[in-house]
Amino acid sequence: MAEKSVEEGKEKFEPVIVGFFCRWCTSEAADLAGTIRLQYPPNIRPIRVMCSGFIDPIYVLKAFLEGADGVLIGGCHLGECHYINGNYKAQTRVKVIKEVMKSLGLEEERLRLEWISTSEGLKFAEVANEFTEQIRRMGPNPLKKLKRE
Amino acid sequence: MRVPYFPGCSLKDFADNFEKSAFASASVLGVELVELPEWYCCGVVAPLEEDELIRKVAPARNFLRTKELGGNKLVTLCSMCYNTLKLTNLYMKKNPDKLERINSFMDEEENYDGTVEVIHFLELLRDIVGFEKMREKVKKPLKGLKVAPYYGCLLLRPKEVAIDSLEKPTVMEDLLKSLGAEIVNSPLKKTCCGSYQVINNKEVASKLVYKIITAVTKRGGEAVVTSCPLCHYNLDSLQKDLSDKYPGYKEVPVFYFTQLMALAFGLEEEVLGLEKHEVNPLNLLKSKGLI
Amino acid sequence: MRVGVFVCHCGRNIAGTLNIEKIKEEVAKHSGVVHVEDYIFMCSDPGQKLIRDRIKEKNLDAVVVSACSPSLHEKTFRNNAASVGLNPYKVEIANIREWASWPHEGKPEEATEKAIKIIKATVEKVKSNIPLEPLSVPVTRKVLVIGGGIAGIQASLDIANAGLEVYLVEKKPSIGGKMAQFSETFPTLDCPQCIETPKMTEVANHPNIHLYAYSEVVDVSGFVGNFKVKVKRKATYVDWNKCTGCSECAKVCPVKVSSEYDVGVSQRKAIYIMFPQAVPNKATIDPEHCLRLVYGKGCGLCAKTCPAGAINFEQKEKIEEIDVGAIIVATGFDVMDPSLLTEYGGGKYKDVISALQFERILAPSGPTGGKVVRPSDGKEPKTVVFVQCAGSRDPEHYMPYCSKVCCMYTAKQALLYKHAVPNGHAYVFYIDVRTDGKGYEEFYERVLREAEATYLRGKVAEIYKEDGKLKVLGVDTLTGKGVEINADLVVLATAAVPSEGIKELAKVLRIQTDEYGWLKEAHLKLRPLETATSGIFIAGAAQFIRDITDTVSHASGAAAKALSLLSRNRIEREPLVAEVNEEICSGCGNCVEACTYQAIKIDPETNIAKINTALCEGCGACQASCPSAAIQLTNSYKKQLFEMISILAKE
Amino acid sequence: MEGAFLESNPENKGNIKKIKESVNRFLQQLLEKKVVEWVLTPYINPENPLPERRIITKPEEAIKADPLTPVIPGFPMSTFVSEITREKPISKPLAVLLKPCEAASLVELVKFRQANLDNLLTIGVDCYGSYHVLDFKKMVEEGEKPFERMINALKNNKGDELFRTACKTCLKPVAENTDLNVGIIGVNNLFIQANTSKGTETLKKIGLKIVENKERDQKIKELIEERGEKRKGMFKEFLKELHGLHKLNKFFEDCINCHNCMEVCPICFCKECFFESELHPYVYEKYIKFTIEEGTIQELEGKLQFHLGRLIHMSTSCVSCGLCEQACPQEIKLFKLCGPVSENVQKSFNYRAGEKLEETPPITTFYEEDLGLTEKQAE
Amino acid sequence: MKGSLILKKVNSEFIRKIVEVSGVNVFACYQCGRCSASCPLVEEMDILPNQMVRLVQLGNEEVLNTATPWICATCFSCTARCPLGIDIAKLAEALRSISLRKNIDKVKINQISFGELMKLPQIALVSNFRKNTSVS
Repeated sequence: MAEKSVEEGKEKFEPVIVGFFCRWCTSEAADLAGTIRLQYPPNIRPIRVMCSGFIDPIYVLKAFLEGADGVLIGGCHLGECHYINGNYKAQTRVKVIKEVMKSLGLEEERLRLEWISTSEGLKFAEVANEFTEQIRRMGPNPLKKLKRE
Repeated sequence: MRVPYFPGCSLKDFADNFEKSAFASASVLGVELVELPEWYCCGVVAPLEEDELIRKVAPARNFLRTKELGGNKLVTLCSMCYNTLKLTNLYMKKNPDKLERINSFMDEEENYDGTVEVIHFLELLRDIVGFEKMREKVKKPLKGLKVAPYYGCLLLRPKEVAIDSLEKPTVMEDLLKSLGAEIVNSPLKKTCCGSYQVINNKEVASKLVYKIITAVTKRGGEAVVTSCPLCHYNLDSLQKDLSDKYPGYKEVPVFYFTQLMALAFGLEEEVLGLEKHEVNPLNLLKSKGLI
Repeated sequence: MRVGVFVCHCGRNIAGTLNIEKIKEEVAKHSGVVHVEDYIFMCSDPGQKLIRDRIKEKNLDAVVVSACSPSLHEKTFRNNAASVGLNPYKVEIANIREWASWPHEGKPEEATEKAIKIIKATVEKVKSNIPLEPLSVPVTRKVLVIGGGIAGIQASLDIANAGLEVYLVEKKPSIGGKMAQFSETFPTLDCPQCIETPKMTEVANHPNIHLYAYSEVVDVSGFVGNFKVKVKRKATYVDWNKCTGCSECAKVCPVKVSSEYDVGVSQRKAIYIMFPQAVPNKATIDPEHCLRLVYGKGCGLCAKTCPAGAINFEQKEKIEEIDVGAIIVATGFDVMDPSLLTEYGGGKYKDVISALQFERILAPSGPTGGKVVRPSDGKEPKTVVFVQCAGSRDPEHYMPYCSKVCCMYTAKQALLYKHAVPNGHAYVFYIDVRTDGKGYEEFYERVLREAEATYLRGKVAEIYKEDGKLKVLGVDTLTGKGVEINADLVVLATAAVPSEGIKELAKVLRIQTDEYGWLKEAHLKLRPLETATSGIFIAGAAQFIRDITDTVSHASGAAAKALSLLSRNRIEREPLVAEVNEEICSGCGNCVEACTYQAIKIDPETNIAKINTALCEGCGACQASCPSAAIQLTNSYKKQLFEMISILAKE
Repeated sequence: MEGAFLESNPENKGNIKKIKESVNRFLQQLLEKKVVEWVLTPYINPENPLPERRIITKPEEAIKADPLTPVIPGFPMSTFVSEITREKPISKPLAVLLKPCEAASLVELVKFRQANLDNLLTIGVDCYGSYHVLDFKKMVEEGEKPFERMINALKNNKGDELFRTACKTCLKPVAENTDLNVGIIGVNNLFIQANTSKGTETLKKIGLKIVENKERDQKIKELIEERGEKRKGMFKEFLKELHGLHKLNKFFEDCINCHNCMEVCPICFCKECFFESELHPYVYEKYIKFTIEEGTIQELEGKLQFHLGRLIHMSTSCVSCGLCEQACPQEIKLFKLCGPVSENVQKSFNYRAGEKLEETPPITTFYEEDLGLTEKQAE
Repeated sequence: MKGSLILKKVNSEFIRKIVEVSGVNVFACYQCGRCSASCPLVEEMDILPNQMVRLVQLGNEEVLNTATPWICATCFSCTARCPLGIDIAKLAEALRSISLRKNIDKVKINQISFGELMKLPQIALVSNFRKNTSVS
């Protein structure tokens, strides 16, 4: 990575965040953020999916096990799902994963579910900023360290 | 049933007849109001600033005392205490960070966790005792007594603390009906009596009292019923001047709802403390055969 | 697999930030990629030709275009590839403009890194895409219009005139809607009888329109082009084939009921025709009040009187099934019940009425013949107070939105009142006067001059009765003084609200409503006539309160949308639907529960999930619910997601 | 609750031999009176110290039935029921004897359409605790009688250190969803408890006298409360042991990816486990490839993916039977993982697996209130 | 109050202070005046409650010199009726507090006659002092 700013003799940690974005809203919001040139950190690596209700919890697990430091799921606001209630399904599934992660001390804060509608480019950029910062503060996915050991 | 009870300043002196009549009628209903062993000023007229948390410490202490008594409901009689305690309590529940700071002001005491619920005695009567049960205890129905409930401000506003519908409350009406009284509905039953402005702006309070009372008498009301010592003071004592000012002005006595309860339950007259009233209620009560 | 990757510069939009050479170098290394090429504008004619040529030359069997958002040019590039014989579903877009170059302008290296990851992940996806053909389905070239107000009437006539059949379903005994209740319309002061009634008659006589009055839509299944609709035709207890609309029955009926058409200002009978110009002009018996129907015996005066012998107390409701290709929802609005406004004495004082009630009082054809009298004692009110925003613009207690038409109709009512009671005086409490329409501001100015009404800028606090008058407590914020008015009549401009039962109807139609119940459009700005469910359109105030001008325009727009959909005999659907691997499916039914469209059933014979691709909308909720990978979404296979994730998640 | 006492002779009170005999006589009567045609029950296996599962059809076979045996040999009974009834309901009435955890898992399987209760008479068997198959075997081989040991522990109400962890923390000593229960807890004699009208009918058909039994209710309640306390403390400890990725990794150090835990799990009903599909790296060739390319790391990921993924799939329906732990050849204490995690997950949805047939599993329903939304919206 | 408002620069520092003390977002107000229409003491005030809000919106510190906040009896009628949920009673309290924190008391106990003092209910005295003096 280009800017390797040095902090207390250590490399600044650049988190990798995998994003799953509903094509009807959060993907559009990300488009909008780009179109109006809102700047946010490049750490989020997006995947465009049909609906937040499409996201199998196993994908989240897979992302973490592949080394992602954070996972961001973006869906339509409740009541605004293009498929009527896909986002409720997403919410239920995310709750299961979070509950499992929480029980096992696996830092469930690394997974975030956000409702970002088509028009909320600004919110998208804000969430991207804030979440990247949060993950940066939390440090790398412990799995990476475990791998190195 | 034993319920922790917060009296507040006036109930111990100026309005001791309110407390006495409440205690007496509560015991008829099998309710024992247990005074907090140690209590602090409620903080009268809820401290509304966001940045001065020290004013909310006294209520927090009262809630701690409540928990020590083994209760999670705290009953008040005075409307103003109710309002202040309830608002402060809600504030603390809604803002855990602020609660933490409030707790930090009380270093030696345990932390308050926001689990006490403040209720007004009227709510206890309506929701826990039930007006039907009250009706059973009535020995001397207040037949023919035309009373106008007066809520004032603090039982109904702001909406977070309202014990009843903001615009169309019925709790006092229902209570008085169960005692056998006839209800006179005045549109000004929710209008402010002038509150503490009686000290700086007596005229203002006086004008409001005139409006409130004439709205009652115009509709045939013979008495006003309240649940606040300050309302009682304004509505009762300021009427004396009004008689001088407005020829033909008709004075009406002002009661605490608990006095009418005690009366209807057939309790001894002395618990009513009627001698404290400025507008003499005796004639009215005699004329209705209630004493 | 031979994948070609085409990297667009988009002028400087992409190339200005991203290192194109680096991208090409990295992507070329990725397995399966046999060709990488860049160009300044991939979407231009030469750019597209370049892709076509390479597909042929390099024998590519999949293409990734790294350019702008797929919502812009996915179709363009897919069609382009299809023209040289590559299946369009073997083309995928990697969005490196909106998602990489633009939002990370100051960080070219990281942005390039991110773009490479996005492209590689897209290559992985396209490698496992399977070629698909669009699903083509036949359509029923008929339209269902729900709601017979001016919106439904206009939409029906437009479609019927274009030669398609229309079913117009209205829940009341007559069409006409709210407009038929108005006195006169702003800003022209036309009477609705003069301008709406002819359209109503046209509906009744149109050979292409099937009018189902006093009917309700109870079930809708199917999908765009092929809806199956169940309509409940409620029992009227009058044989409408025989009824001549002579009204003799109503004359003898002994039961009086508050009139819905007159909003309680007058009474109707238990057997009634809604209003003289009703279409159809047929009598209906109200079963809740008819003595014969309530007690099961007795009365029957109407039956004895009816010269046509049309009364039939044994009539039963019927369910009829109809097939249509498109649906237009034109269910309009209602006004908030004034009794909800307790602080204004609504429902408590007879002389505190809603503006719609005042319309009936003002209407020359109304119960008072246009004479303005107040409900309590029939006296002419000399002081009338109009309260605007009664329940509107009040997020704390009622509706947060502006009801949009109240400013104008209040002005109109003040004027009509002045015409009717020249020595009376009107006060209007307002917050802002909004006159956003052609001729509206001019009309408002006319009212100010002509009606001599006192406009007071402030919101009324409360209203109560004192000494026989209605005491209105308000404020005039312009002078900074409190205001008290002793009024004879108070007219509340109560908030417009979605029509009753709309939420249930929306459920039946599988369309969405917003938190208040207004129908939700597909896109507020760009698709205001469509719902998210294809084939279902909205006309008029069902979407949000609008005046007659806008309603009629909106309805014609919805009609045009339906006509354009049904202009062909077949329509094409995206083939991205779910598919089941029967070997793996254990028939647990999780997918059945997860499917919003009832597109999945468990086959009782095999105990395996079966998909009705016609109903599947391709959301993929089923695949997320399946514990094994037995049900998957075409071209969004778990394998593809896994590969993409493993590329993106690595440092 | 209501039901009937099986043993009326007061002299036989608490006689262990009589208890076994009484139950078998009851099964015999079911067959004799043609209440059912078949009985699926644990059965004494003369070849092996462990009981087997057998469908008996003749009344005289009931003598060797062993429904109260304190062990679950291999697969749970619910899996057998699923095998028999999944494709179509069975043709003749069948009684099946289930331990409470087996009964609960059967309920979950029915919800997932993997079993059919038509024509089934479900009989729960009170379970004070059961032993690990290996312990059970050893006991028998050494001449100790596991059933008597369990009954003695029950009589003295002191538990047994040797019980499986899942049993020590079990809050379901009595089945909740069966038509009948064979009651040994809270009674001196054997008590058949009827939970459904079908159950009551059955007792009447056999000619048993139906009585109320409040004492048993109370005793059961006390037992559950006592266990609940213990369970709370133990679960807290377990989660502490597993807290964080490092500890979790250590926990699975010995895992050999054999997937026995999945095989034996009553909730894992998939025909092909997702984690054994081609998408997963522990397929032989891939496994070797990753080992060569990236050291042995993929092994860790594969394990975690399997175990955490499985947890995500089944924790909403886990009935805490602990069979995964018993099945593990590496003696990984898997119950420490799935017990407390599943409890947390289910609590968060206000759901208890196996409790009510009509309740839908949280993962297939999407109620707003499950997600605490109502509260949020109210604000 | 006469004269024109010269809005060179809105005193945002003052507004920020008010927001900090009251927690009320005054910008939400669209000046419908319902607070004033609902206020039972409006006759006594020099400016209406909605005008008080207006001055705060404009960052005009003159609002501190008006009588209105001091006539307010904290009856919450304005708060309860405001269509936008603005807590105007809280705003008035903030305005009083800002003045009181400069150690200016609005009432002095020695101004009240002894007879009055003995007669008045405790609640009136305490609440008055709470709202009108810097001692709390």
